[in-house]
Amino acid sequence: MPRFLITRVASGLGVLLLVCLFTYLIFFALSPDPAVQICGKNCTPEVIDQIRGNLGLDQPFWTQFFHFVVGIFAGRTYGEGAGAVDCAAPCLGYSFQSSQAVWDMIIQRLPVSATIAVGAAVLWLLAGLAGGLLSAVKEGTFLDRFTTGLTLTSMSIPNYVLALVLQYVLVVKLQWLPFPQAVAFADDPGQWFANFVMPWIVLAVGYAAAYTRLTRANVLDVLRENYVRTAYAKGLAQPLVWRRHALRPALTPIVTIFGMDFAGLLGGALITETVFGINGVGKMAADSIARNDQPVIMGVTLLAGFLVVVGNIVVDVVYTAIDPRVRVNA
Amino acid sequence: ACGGGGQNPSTSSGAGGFDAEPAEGGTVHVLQNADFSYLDPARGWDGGVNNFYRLVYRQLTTSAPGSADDPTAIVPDLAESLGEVSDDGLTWTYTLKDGLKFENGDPITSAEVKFGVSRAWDPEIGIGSPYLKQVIDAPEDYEGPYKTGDLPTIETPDEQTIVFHLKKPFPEFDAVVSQVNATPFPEGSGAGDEFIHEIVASGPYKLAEYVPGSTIKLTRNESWDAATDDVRAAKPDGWEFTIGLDPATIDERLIAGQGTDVNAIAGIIQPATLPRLQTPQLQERVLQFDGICTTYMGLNTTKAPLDDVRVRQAISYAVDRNAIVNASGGTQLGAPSTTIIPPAVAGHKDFDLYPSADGTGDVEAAKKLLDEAGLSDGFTLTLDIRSQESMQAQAESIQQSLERIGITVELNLIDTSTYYETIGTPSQQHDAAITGWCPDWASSAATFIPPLFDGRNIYEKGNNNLAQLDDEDVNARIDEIGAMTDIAAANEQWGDLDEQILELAPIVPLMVAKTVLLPGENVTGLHSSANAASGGIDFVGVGLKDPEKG
Amino acid sequence: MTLLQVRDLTVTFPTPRGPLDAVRSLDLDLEPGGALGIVGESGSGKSMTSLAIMGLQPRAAQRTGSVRLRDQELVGLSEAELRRVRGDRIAMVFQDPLSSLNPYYTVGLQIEEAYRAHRPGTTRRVARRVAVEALERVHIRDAARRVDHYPHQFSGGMRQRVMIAMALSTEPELLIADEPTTALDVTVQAQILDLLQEIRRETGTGLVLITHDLAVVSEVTDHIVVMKDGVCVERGPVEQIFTDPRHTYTQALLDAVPRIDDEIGELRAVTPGAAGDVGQRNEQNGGAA
Amino acid sequence: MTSTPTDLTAAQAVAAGSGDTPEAPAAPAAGALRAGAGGTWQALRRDVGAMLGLGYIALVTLVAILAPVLTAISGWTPYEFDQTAIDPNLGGMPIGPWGGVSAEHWFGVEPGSGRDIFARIVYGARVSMSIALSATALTTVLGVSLGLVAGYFGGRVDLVISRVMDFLMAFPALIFMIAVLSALPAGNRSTLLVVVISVFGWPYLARIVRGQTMSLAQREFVEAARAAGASGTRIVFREILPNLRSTIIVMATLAVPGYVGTEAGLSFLGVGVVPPEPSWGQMIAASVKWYAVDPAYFVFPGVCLFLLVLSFTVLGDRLRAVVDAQEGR
Amino acid sequence: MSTPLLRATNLVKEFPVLGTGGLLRRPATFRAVDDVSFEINAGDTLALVGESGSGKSTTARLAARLLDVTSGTVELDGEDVTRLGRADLRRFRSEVQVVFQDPYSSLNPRHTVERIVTAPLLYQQRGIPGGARAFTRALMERVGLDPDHSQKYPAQFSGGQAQRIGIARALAVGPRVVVCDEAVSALDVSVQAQVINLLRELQREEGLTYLFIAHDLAVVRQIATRVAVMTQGRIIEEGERDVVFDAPQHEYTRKLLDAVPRIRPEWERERRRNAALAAGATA
Ligand SMILES: Nc1ncnc2c1ncn2[C@@H]1O[C@H](COP(=O)(O)OP(=O)(O)OP(=O)(O)O)[C@@H](O)[C@H]1O
Ligand SMILES: Nc1ncnc2c1ncn2[C@@H]1O[C@H](COP(=O)(O)OP(=O)(O)OP(=O)(O)O)[C@@H](O)[C@H]1O
Ligand SMILES: [Mg+2]
Ligand SMILES: [Mg+2]
Repeated sequence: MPRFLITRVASGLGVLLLVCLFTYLIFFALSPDPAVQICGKNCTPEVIDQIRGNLGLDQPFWTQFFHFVVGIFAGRTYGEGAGAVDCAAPCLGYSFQSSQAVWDMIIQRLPVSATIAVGAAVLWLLAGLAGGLLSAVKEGTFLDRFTTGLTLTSMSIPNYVLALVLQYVLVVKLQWLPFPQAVAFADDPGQWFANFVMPWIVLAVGYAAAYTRLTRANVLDVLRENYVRTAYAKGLAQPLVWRRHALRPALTPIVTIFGMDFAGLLGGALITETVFGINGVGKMAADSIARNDQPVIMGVTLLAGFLVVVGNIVVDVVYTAIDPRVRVNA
Repeated sequence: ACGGGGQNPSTSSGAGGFDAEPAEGGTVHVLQNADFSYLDPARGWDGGVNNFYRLVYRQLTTSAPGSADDPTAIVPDLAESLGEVSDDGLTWTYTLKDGLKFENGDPITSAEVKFGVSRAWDPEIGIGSPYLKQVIDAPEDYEGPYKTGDLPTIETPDEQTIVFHLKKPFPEFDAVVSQVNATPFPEGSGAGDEFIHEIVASGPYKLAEYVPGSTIKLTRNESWDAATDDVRAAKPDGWEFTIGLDPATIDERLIAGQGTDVNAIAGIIQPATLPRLQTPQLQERVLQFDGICTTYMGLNTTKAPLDDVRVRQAISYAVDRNAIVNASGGTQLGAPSTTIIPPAVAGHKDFDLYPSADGTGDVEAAKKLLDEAGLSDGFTLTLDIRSQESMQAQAESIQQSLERIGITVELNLIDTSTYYETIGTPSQQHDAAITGWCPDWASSAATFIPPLFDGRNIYEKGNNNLAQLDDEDVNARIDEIGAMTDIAAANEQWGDLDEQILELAPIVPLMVAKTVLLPGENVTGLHSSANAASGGIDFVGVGLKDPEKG
Repeated sequence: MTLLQVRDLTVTFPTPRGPLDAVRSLDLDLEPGGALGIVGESGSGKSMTSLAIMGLQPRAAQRTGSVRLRDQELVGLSEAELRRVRGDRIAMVFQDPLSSLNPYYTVGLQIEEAYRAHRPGTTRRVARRVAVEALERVHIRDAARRVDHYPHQFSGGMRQRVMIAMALSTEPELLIADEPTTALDVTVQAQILDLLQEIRRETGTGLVLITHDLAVVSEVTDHIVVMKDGVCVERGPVEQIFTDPRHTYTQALLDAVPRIDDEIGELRAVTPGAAGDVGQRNEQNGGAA
Repeated sequence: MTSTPTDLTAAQAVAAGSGDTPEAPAAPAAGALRAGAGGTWQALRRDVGAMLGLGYIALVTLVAILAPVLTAISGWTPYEFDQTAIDPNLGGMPIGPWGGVSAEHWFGVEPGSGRDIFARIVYGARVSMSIALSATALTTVLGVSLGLVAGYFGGRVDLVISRVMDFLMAFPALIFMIAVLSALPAGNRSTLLVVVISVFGWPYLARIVRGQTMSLAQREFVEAARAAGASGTRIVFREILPNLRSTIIVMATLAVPGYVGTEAGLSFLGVGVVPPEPSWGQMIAASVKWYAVDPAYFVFPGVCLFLLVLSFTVLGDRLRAVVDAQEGR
Repeated sequence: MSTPLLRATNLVKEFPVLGTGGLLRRPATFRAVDDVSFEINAGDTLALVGESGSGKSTTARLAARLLDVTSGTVELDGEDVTRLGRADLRRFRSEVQVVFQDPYSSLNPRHTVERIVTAPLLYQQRGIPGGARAFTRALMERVGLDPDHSQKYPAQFSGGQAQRIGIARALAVGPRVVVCDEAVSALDVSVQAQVINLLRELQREEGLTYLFIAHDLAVVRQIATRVAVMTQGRIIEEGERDVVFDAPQHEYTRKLLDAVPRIRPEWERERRRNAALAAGATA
């Protein structure tokens, strides 16, 4: 078990380093000179050269990359003397456009993103599992067909369209909800809920539909398993058979997929946050892209990659814990 | 400072009474899409942030409040009066008022003013307004107070007096020291990224909370003494800026006007919102200001066939300005422009060198010119545009109008962040580009014509003379007018030069965007300021009718 | 009194080409302590018969006829009543032991569960002891430790024994074993068959043994039912079937069995069907095969 | 768009299992020649949902192909401005109800420019369909070949390909796509879109193909082919590939709606096709601002897009059900 | 005595144990075949019997060169084939063919009979004598299948028929040795008989040599000329069929034979008598 974990972590780190390198390389090649951006509206070539020198942009690619990676663990300082800018570890870069360390920017917005992600995840898990189970129990009935139709439909609505429609109906027309804003739970739980409920729904709908289908398919598959028949043959009551013999095997794969999906939400929430104008990490990423604020894009990309890699490892670990078949007999 | 045609241009404001005197107290909310560029005035310099700086910073002089008789005027702020100029026009002297303090209670003396001004020379920090550096004399290798130290060319004989020496006479120097980067700061402060998140306020408000990209909260600066300030009414107790909102959402919120949104103001509304403002209640709240910025298409005069003046004139004839205005939100949000200097800026002269019957372009005249130029079959040109919706719409309409005379326009979409860098680099610039220009102060056209058409200002990078026009007559006229000390007379001359330049058709003026606003019903004291807010609401007069509301 | 009496049992599947009888009008009788063998080729309806006796036929299938366990009619019982019969009075051992055991739970839990379902109020401690004993009974060494293992940690033969242990833990009156040895080695098969015999002798449990291996039934059972295409073509005491088969199909089947101690020679194959109809038959088999 | 990964995972969770089941007897003896496909088609034809979806897809395809003809009939190209159809004093709003629907402009006009929405939808179908289909084709080719190779040859090849897949899947694809697309010159955006979408899309298919290949490689017919002297490539492409047919068809069908949505989403975020070329996503992006005052502008492309995505989703879903049923699951 | 057609000498095969080994450590190995030697003369049938997992299939695969040996040699006609290159291997493949256990699994479900049986020729880059259609028909007739079904898919055949297709494929290249790995184990008794008869007939008519693997000793007795008994990777007893069956030397062989279920001989005799009587009665 520990060895398995070590291997996974090692390969995860490898993947991250690659993600890092690749992102760095692409932006190194593609993005405009950050020095020019820092230099601003009234710029002369000399000033640009000076800034380039200060930031180490005149160094070869590998040197720059090395500094970047070291910065993540040890922090770094940009420039020298009075104009020097400190970026404490973990330094994912420094945005000269927002004049902030990328890490600080992320940390500032992470709670909002996390609120959206967790809320949406809870919502889609509940809806997806309930819908899937219901539809499996009532296989072939009108209810099942209705659920199937509903899931296919909601999978097909682009979430920005849904977001706008919801906002129009619930906020503009009916005025039931406020325009979403990041409100802290501690400040006003009621407002907190009212502000986040739309983003939750919008983010959750697609996933909920997918999970409904997944749950339904898994449950039906498991119900066809011979061991379920065995359970009935033993004289177990239907609820027990369902609860013990059908649900756990059917939900195990969902747990793992959930881990992955949840880890990938940072990117997924981008559209939701953008449409509702909520200042989470996703919106920050979108804004940075629009401003071509390379360090921020890099930082968010890395963070998202990190979450996916960690998610992967967690899923593996959880899987070994819940599925006895993959437990390595030590 | 002098008034041109830009006197209080607000054209309509409903009976809602946005000019009513605000009451004391309450918090004004500002909803906006983009974050301010920098809180440090040496770094930031644009219409949005300049207006914000007015709440927290003061300079020797500043623009008159939007409610003034002449809102484009430059008036004393920290200084007792406008500057005293020496006979040779090279030395300007200002005397500070008494009782000026920073937010921490420390007095503001000439040394702090000097220190603040000298920050403009720092290569990394002084990236804002260029005028201090351009106009004030300084040692060749001076790099600001942190790197080089004291700036010897600014004298502070006593705590109240400050003397500037210029490189050459600059009659509008009062406007130069009204630039935001002339803000005083305690000596030694503001190095590195110090002023990125923290500021030292000298104005009526100080920073209470700043979450970059999301909120800024201002509270009263108790050290500010209203007696020293004739410009800032500072009625509200605080300001709250909500940043990062989608423009459509801002409009929705303003229309709905729920909760604190009654106390909210925001920028120009979206075209799509216009049709929704037709109800009497909303009409009452609509506020319209004339624009001060010209949107134009620069034609690269160095590239064939645009190096032929007839071709440029043909394009000037063919462009359908009505279509462009429509594409940019219709007549309420823009007016076609046939001149470089917009009507709201001093020096504007009304003329149309390339007229057409209904403003949709004179295709015949254009074709004739193309025939003369031997281009009857048309040609293809590449138009650089920003990947931004309204500019795309404008470009598409130009594409359509030029197709009528056989010119195929290919749109070259450039990312917003790199757009100006690209078109400002002659080696990367294509045949044409759409952009706009606003005056740095609206009291004269001195900041309109020279940057765009002075042939000696064509830079390898950061070039503003997109047409790359280098015409000897034009250059000579620019020098002549720039040296005039009678600014009113100068402005008249600028207007003539405008016409002279457009004869050469280096650019095609397209339109002047107008400002249509929908402030919350509880807000008042809303006046436009060309200088302080690029034609938007001047923050200094804003307040609430009823501070208890919202 | 007969232990099991099946009359006119029919299991019908609706198919796109009309209803298909997987089992048609089948009669079975079994005395207490007796052993009944059901033989027949693959797809002849043997498994379906066993499932139908328990009321466990697939949902799509329709079951008619009568199944009596001693004096209780099982067809038409409510789920709750059926539950009391299943596992307690009739226990079943399925063909494929790996897929018939839930991979997520220890074998101990699965045995305990069978026991506790019919002994409400039994503590886990007691149930666990029962499970260990049941495993010991089927000769699983070190049973006290093995109860906590998961199915995949057992070999095929052991899994099958776990299945049997589970079935026996409640001391049923009737044990239905559906091809309990198909997947196994001859040596293991011999052990399992011995075990079944031993249990029958010790507890007097009735046994229905389903297989297609004629030699196996000849060793274990006392009565035989030969099935083909869902119907019983011949029935009788084991000796009679093996010495004097009446039906040509039974004869052909017996002829086809290779024998270990018989002379070498041409085997008599059962008349092969034309490709077409075998295909058809196969197709219907698709779901179950 | 966020649901794209889950769609795929959901699809694969179901599809993955079906690989190890042999193609069970499918058609009656008579239908010898097209045993698999014929049966699938027969079954699909009885499914109302699938047929409606297929019908709509066919319609859109036809419309896309016939775009020049259709606009010739309707009388407006997608780029022509019509100033008479909009009201300059109301922000350029279309004149008349339903976004200016009239005999002249069948689906109304675009606010601000008066461009004909019908023409833009018709041409937009070209862009949306061609991008989604090319991306699907490229993804499928990449995913299938790399998945096959990884699954069959295993060992180091598998290790390398699997790592690349991990790596690509660890990427926040959406963020990255937007970043790359906005940074790259706008040149040929459609091609770029296809390439970028495919680069991030293939691992999802490859993972499933790899899994199925691994289980197919265990089957004796592969060993039989080796015994018959077949080389690795032959086994992969001649013996294994045909057995992945249903998986590939199903996965591809399910991928199309994802890519239609991705294109629309990227266009929505402003990094899609270059103006003035219309795509449905770009139209929706442009229309969202107007949704309150000119809902028709939003509704026409929105419904077209929604129906297209829905059609592919339903078709893929039914196809999967049919294939699963045939493969005896 | 002439050289045996197929000879295996000291075959050893080790498999890495899953889950062991890492980046640097070599995985532990499991010895599936441990020093196995045997030879088969032309026209003979050597049966390999033994418990499940004893290494029978692995041995067969080594002999057919579907697996590479860890050590030891396989010789065909005296030539060492253990390390043949690609081109020579192709020749070997035309001499030694394999019939597998599960008829459905060993036939590609997506290929027609014609494609299946002609594939080996294609893979070995040999022409198809007389064209694919005629060749297939001839082959199908030879294994007792209706030639009209050459365009059908495996799933459309019964198990026994499908196994005949497998045999036809093996025969397509005209091999001398056919390795039958449990070729009849998955079949119903009735069908099993047909296939055994077919194999015997082919051997009689074409002098084929079989390496025949089975766990059903009754079947083995019907077809083998020699028998080798394997357990735990080793051959523990080998000899003439009747010798092994009647006088098993090894303990394990005896255990195996004892475990075989059998119908009582006296019943059998009686049934024969009854059958004869019935036949007589009808005659
Ligand atoms: N779900 C189903 N739908 C339709 N027909 C079915 C279904 N399940 C089973 N059958 C039919 O029932 C028949 C009997 O199947 P059953 O499993 O009882 O055969 P069996 O004698 O047990 O065969 P085997 O020896 O292979 O286990 C099969 O021929 C099959 O066609
Ligand atoms: N590719 C492989 N990797 C690892 N171990 C293997 C592999 N193939 C076979 N083995 C192991 O080698 C041993 C012998 O397997 P083999 O298949 O030869 O047995 P067998 O005698 O044919 O058994 P059966 O009668 O079940 O077919 C088994 O323990 C098996 O687990
Ligand atoms: Mg069965
Ligand atoms: Mg084997």
